[in-house]
Amino acid sequence: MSTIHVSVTVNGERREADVEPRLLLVHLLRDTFGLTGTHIGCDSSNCGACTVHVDGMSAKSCTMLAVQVDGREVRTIEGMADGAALHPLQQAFWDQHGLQCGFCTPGMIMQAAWLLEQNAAPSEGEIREGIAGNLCRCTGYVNIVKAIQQAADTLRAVDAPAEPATAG
Amino acid sequence: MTDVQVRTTTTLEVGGMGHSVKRKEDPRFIRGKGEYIDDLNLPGQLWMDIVRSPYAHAKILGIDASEALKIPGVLAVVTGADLEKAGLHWMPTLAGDKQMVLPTHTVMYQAQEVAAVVATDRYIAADGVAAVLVDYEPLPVIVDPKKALEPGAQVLRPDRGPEKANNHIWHWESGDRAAADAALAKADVRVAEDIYIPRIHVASIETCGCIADWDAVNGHLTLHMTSQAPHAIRTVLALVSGLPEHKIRVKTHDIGGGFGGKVPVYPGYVLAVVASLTTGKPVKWIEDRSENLQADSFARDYHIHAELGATKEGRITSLKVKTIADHGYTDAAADPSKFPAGLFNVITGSYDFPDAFVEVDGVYTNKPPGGVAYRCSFRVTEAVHAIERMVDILAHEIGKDPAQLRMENFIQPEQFPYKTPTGWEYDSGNYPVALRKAMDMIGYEDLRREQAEKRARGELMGIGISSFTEIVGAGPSHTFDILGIKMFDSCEIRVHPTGKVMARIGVQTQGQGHETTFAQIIAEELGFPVADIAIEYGDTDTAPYGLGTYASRSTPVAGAATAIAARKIRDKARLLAAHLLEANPDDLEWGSGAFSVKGSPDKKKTIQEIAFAAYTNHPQGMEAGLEAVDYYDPPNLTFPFGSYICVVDIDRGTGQVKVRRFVAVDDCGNIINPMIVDGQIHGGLTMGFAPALYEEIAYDELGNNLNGTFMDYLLPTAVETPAWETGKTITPSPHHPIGAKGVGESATVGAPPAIANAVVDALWHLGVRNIDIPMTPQKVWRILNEKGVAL
Amino acid sequence: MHFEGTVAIAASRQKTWAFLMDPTQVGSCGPGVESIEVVDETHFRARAKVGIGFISARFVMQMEMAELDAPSHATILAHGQAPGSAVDATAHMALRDGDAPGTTVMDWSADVNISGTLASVGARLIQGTAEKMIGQTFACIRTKLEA
Amino acid sequence: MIPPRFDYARPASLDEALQLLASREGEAKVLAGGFSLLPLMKYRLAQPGLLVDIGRVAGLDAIEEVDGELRIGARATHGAIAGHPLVAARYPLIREAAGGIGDPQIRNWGTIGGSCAHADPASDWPAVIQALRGSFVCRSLGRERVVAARGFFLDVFTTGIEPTEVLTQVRVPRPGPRSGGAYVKLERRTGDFATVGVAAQVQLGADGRIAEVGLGLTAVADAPFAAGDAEDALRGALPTAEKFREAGLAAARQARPTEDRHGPVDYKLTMVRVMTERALRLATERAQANG
Repeated sequence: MSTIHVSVTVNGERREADVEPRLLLVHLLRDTFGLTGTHIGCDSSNCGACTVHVDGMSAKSCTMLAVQVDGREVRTIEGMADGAALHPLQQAFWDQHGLQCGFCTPGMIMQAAWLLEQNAAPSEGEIREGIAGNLCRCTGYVNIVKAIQQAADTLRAVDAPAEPATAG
Repeated sequence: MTDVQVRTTTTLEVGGMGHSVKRKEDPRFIRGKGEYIDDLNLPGQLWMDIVRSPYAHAKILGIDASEALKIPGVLAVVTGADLEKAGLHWMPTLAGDKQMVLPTHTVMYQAQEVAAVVATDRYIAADGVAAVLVDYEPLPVIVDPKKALEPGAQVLRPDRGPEKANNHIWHWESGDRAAADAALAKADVRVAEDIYIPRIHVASIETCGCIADWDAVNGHLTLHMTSQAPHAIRTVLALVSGLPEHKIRVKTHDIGGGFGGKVPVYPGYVLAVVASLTTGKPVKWIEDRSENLQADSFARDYHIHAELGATKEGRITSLKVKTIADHGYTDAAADPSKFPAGLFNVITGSYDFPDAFVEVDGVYTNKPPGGVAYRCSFRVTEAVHAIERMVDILAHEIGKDPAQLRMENFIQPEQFPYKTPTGWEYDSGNYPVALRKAMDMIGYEDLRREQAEKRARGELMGIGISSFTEIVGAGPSHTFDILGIKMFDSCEIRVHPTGKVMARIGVQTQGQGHETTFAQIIAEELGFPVADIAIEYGDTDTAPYGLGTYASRSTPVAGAATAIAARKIRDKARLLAAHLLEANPDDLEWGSGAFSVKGSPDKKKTIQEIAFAAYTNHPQGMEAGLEAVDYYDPPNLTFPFGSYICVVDIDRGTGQVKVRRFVAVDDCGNIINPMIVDGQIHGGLTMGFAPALYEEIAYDELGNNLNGTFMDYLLPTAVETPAWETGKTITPSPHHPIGAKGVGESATVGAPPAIANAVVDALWHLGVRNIDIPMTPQKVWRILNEKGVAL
Repeated sequence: MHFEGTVAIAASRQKTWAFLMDPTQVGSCGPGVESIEVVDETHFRARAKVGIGFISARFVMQMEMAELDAPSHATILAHGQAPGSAVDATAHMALRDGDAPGTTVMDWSADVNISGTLASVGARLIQGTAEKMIGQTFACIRTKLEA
Repeated sequence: MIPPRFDYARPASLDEALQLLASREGEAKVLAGGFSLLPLMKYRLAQPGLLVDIGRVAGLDAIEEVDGELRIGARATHGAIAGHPLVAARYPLIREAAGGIGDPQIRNWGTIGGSCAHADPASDWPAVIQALRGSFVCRSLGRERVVAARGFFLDVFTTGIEPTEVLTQVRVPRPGPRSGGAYVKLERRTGDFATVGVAAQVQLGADGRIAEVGLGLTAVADAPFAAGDAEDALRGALPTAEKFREAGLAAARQARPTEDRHGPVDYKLTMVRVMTERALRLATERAQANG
């Protein structure tokens, strides 16, 4: 069995592996690197549970080969929180009850993060279109939309020029 | 959001009933730290993958595994012949029928398991599957249950013996046939309709899977799996395998959605166990999506003929329903044993029927086992769809507004508890208030005016109502069991000395938030803050026996057990407090998490102080510790209800239906966590919307599943899913300890007929009486075209 | 799926019949056939890479000549399997003399059943593909006979 | 869902890629974004012996205007095309089509070249490029040819690309004044393969009549095609509802759909007519606004 050496920066950390060319990115992340927050739901690139960022672009990792990301940067749900501090999207999904079984949640958060990087103030319609590639079976999307709206507000407040003398 | 004032008696910090406590389980999920079955890997673990039949019905002439076994890393190929030697080729279904683990001679549905490949790696196992050659001789296929019942139809299950030499499984009836017939004969108006509710699939985003781990030294089997009913699985495994039940541990982890699809015992689980027994190593099996859609249990597939009689003023008098239930090749439904058609006889719905009769016949076909679940396993969805469609047809037939007709026929609030003609006793309800509230929220009268204007312009707009009654909380032991096991549920609470609590429950969360809501019940009853209460479930070594979570039974049954167990603890706490306060127990009163002496509120002991005393200073003659167990046997079922109103616009060019607005007013009795209840309703509505317009598992005449991927099995995305508008009324259950009723399935049950009624409402003036779900663009266009209104 | 058609062949009925009865000849016109193994006079096995574009599956086909009525009627039964998929086909061929001497008209019909992954996953492509392959098969028979 | 084994190469240059294709002609397959190819491989319906990953080959993803035509590198993603200012400014039909392909993640990685070379009958690009009378640049070792989009799509998953060629660029002439385009697609659900897709590009004359028109149809034949009869019916005519209906009927007569889960043949044929009318109406409104 011929393998290919890949070197990938995952959540800021350089990871290496010898892989079969056919190894899917999602299996590289889950089985080789032990990052099991990225899930597999449909195998046909419909559900988005496997969404990660590759070089800053959201991607469905079940429809990408590990060898395709050699030398690239991958970000997964495990790379979203800063230590104990949750990413605003993680906080918002919790606050707004944007998840139930939690299975689609990592992919949903990763897609929402990419969406908010493209569009800091999306309308409800733009949010719904923006997560059209992510299926959720539990929530009916209502609270997911609310969570993304909350996170957008939070992120805009963070990005806004800091008021002077507001320490803390 | 909830617009009624939900009563609370605790502070937000304590977080008892009625508080929207943020979920305790979420921190792990939002960080990707949930542990779903495929996230778990054990040392030395092997992989199993399954060879499946392309044919829906065929003889197996031979299985050639030689090429597969040549692949480095393929360790074994298990066939039906191998299992037969150990007597493991058959297993019982939860309905007491027989299901193959692997076939020895004949496959009965497309994608049926034929052999299992065990390998060192999931990729190699897949290669092994592709390399196994199976020689089949195709046999004629029956996909239509009506054809299966025809005289002379080939008998699909000859194993049932000569006395059952047909494809009829069972007949079940409820109500008074003669009375219903007589009332129908006398009715001024009779409406009849054939309504088909097709096969659908729960398609939770996580598929099914397990790791079987056989420890030969200790003779102990651990089955890690994604199951809604771990105790039932353990018992079935013990019965099938002959292993002693205490040497089997079933452990669920986080579950990525259940909706009923993770109740049954699938052959893959048994095969993984066999593979682990054979190899002595842990063996993992994870379904892919197509296997999940093609072979796991299905819901619905009900061919219903309903007839409804009424006076000319629209007072309904009689209902008669005849149904054919397609169960596939085996009856693997998880219905209570006395109810082979589930609780389908709740079909008189929210209406005061003097007479009703319902009968159902179960039938075998060449399809995978059906009749289980889609966020309602007990056939309530089918019943609600039929009655809500029929009531709407009657309203249109006699020219009465469907809302008005419902109001005039509802069981009235003062009639509760209400006995239905098919034998149920509804615990409580207030149907007119819920419907009126939905009408006000959506602006019903304005919408009817808008519809009239649009119709005059040739535009097709419809308004649909569904005023459903759910039936959940199975169930009372005098009538409810599965494989003989009574349908109680359980809770065991232990209070630690420092006032922290561990509670274990017999039910299982698949996203419902049990870690939060069950803690809230305990917080309500005992005053411990939710943060101090840990809820455990899903481990048969530690959790008390329970039947699991499905059919919205967690809150009605295990929730009641939790409240009762907490009250047992409170009773003991009263004695401890009396000892500490040197008072008579009867002189103490309970409030805000403490016992105080009546009239002397300063003389009190908090529940935390009492807990400490239970281990450090308990009175002579009293057992130390503070714990209690309750196995709750509900006196009756609970009957949540609601009224939904839906507005649709139909594209006359394409036949596409757009749901413009959807208002859902639900009443699930007392509410534990309003945020979670709303989330459940949003999800339930979406799982009602989906089969109304999109989802269907269809078969071609060869028995091929034509919706075997998410490319063709159309789960709705956020784009087409409506922005749900929810409202509440609260009518507590009089017999439930905390007055709750359960809500998980209500919306899935109530939503489809609201949408179907709206679409038919838009088209009734053209002579359209019924459209079966899913109302796909092609189906609606066909009707528009026939009626001459297609653009 | 049912397909039917008529092919005019510039070859005699005897020649056409002989062609149809020769597994290596008629088999070579099957879609994607890579090898043919004759079992006996009326049975043969073929390995075929069936597909369109780069989408294909390798099938092991068992063929049987049945209901032979020389030189006018023949039925060929085919039963093929690939991992996860199966194809079963029955092809009827009726030969009659063409208007011009030494020519033949073949009326054919084929019933094709496709089971398994191909039917479930490839449903939106199957009908057209099957029709095309059958068309190619009969066109090939004609071409070879007229060569 | 595990793909079968294959060899993999990631050439650094186009010539190296072309050499690989030539050396294993017939069993080598170009990998661009992978969103068309990998799902089929996971179902083991496609089993290429060698994947030539052109993901790192430089110079294949530019989007620029040269000599009055838009040139889109084959590896430009649907998302990059939809978001490109040049496309937004002058090629609304392309923008509309690109923004509606699949879902956001697919648009992030799926490429125009991959989609056109794959030639799924239900893919959106082939109809759009034909409506715009565009062309494809195909390169093999030592040879480059420009092939008209009309006639390029031969059959299900079959194009005029030779096994030793790589599709390197898509070219589309710049629409003139008083022109407008629209891509309308009937889907069962967002992100679904189209039941029917219609790309319309309308050029109005100074007299308000249709001077030139391009119509491309998706998912209603073995390969997406240009509805020439409908175009002939429209050319020189006033853009009226009756004329659009006539064109829609002509388009339907040229369509050859098959029955599948999206619907039976008569439904699809009617949808060709309905969606053609809608595409033409939208395109004409845009052309009129673009006066």
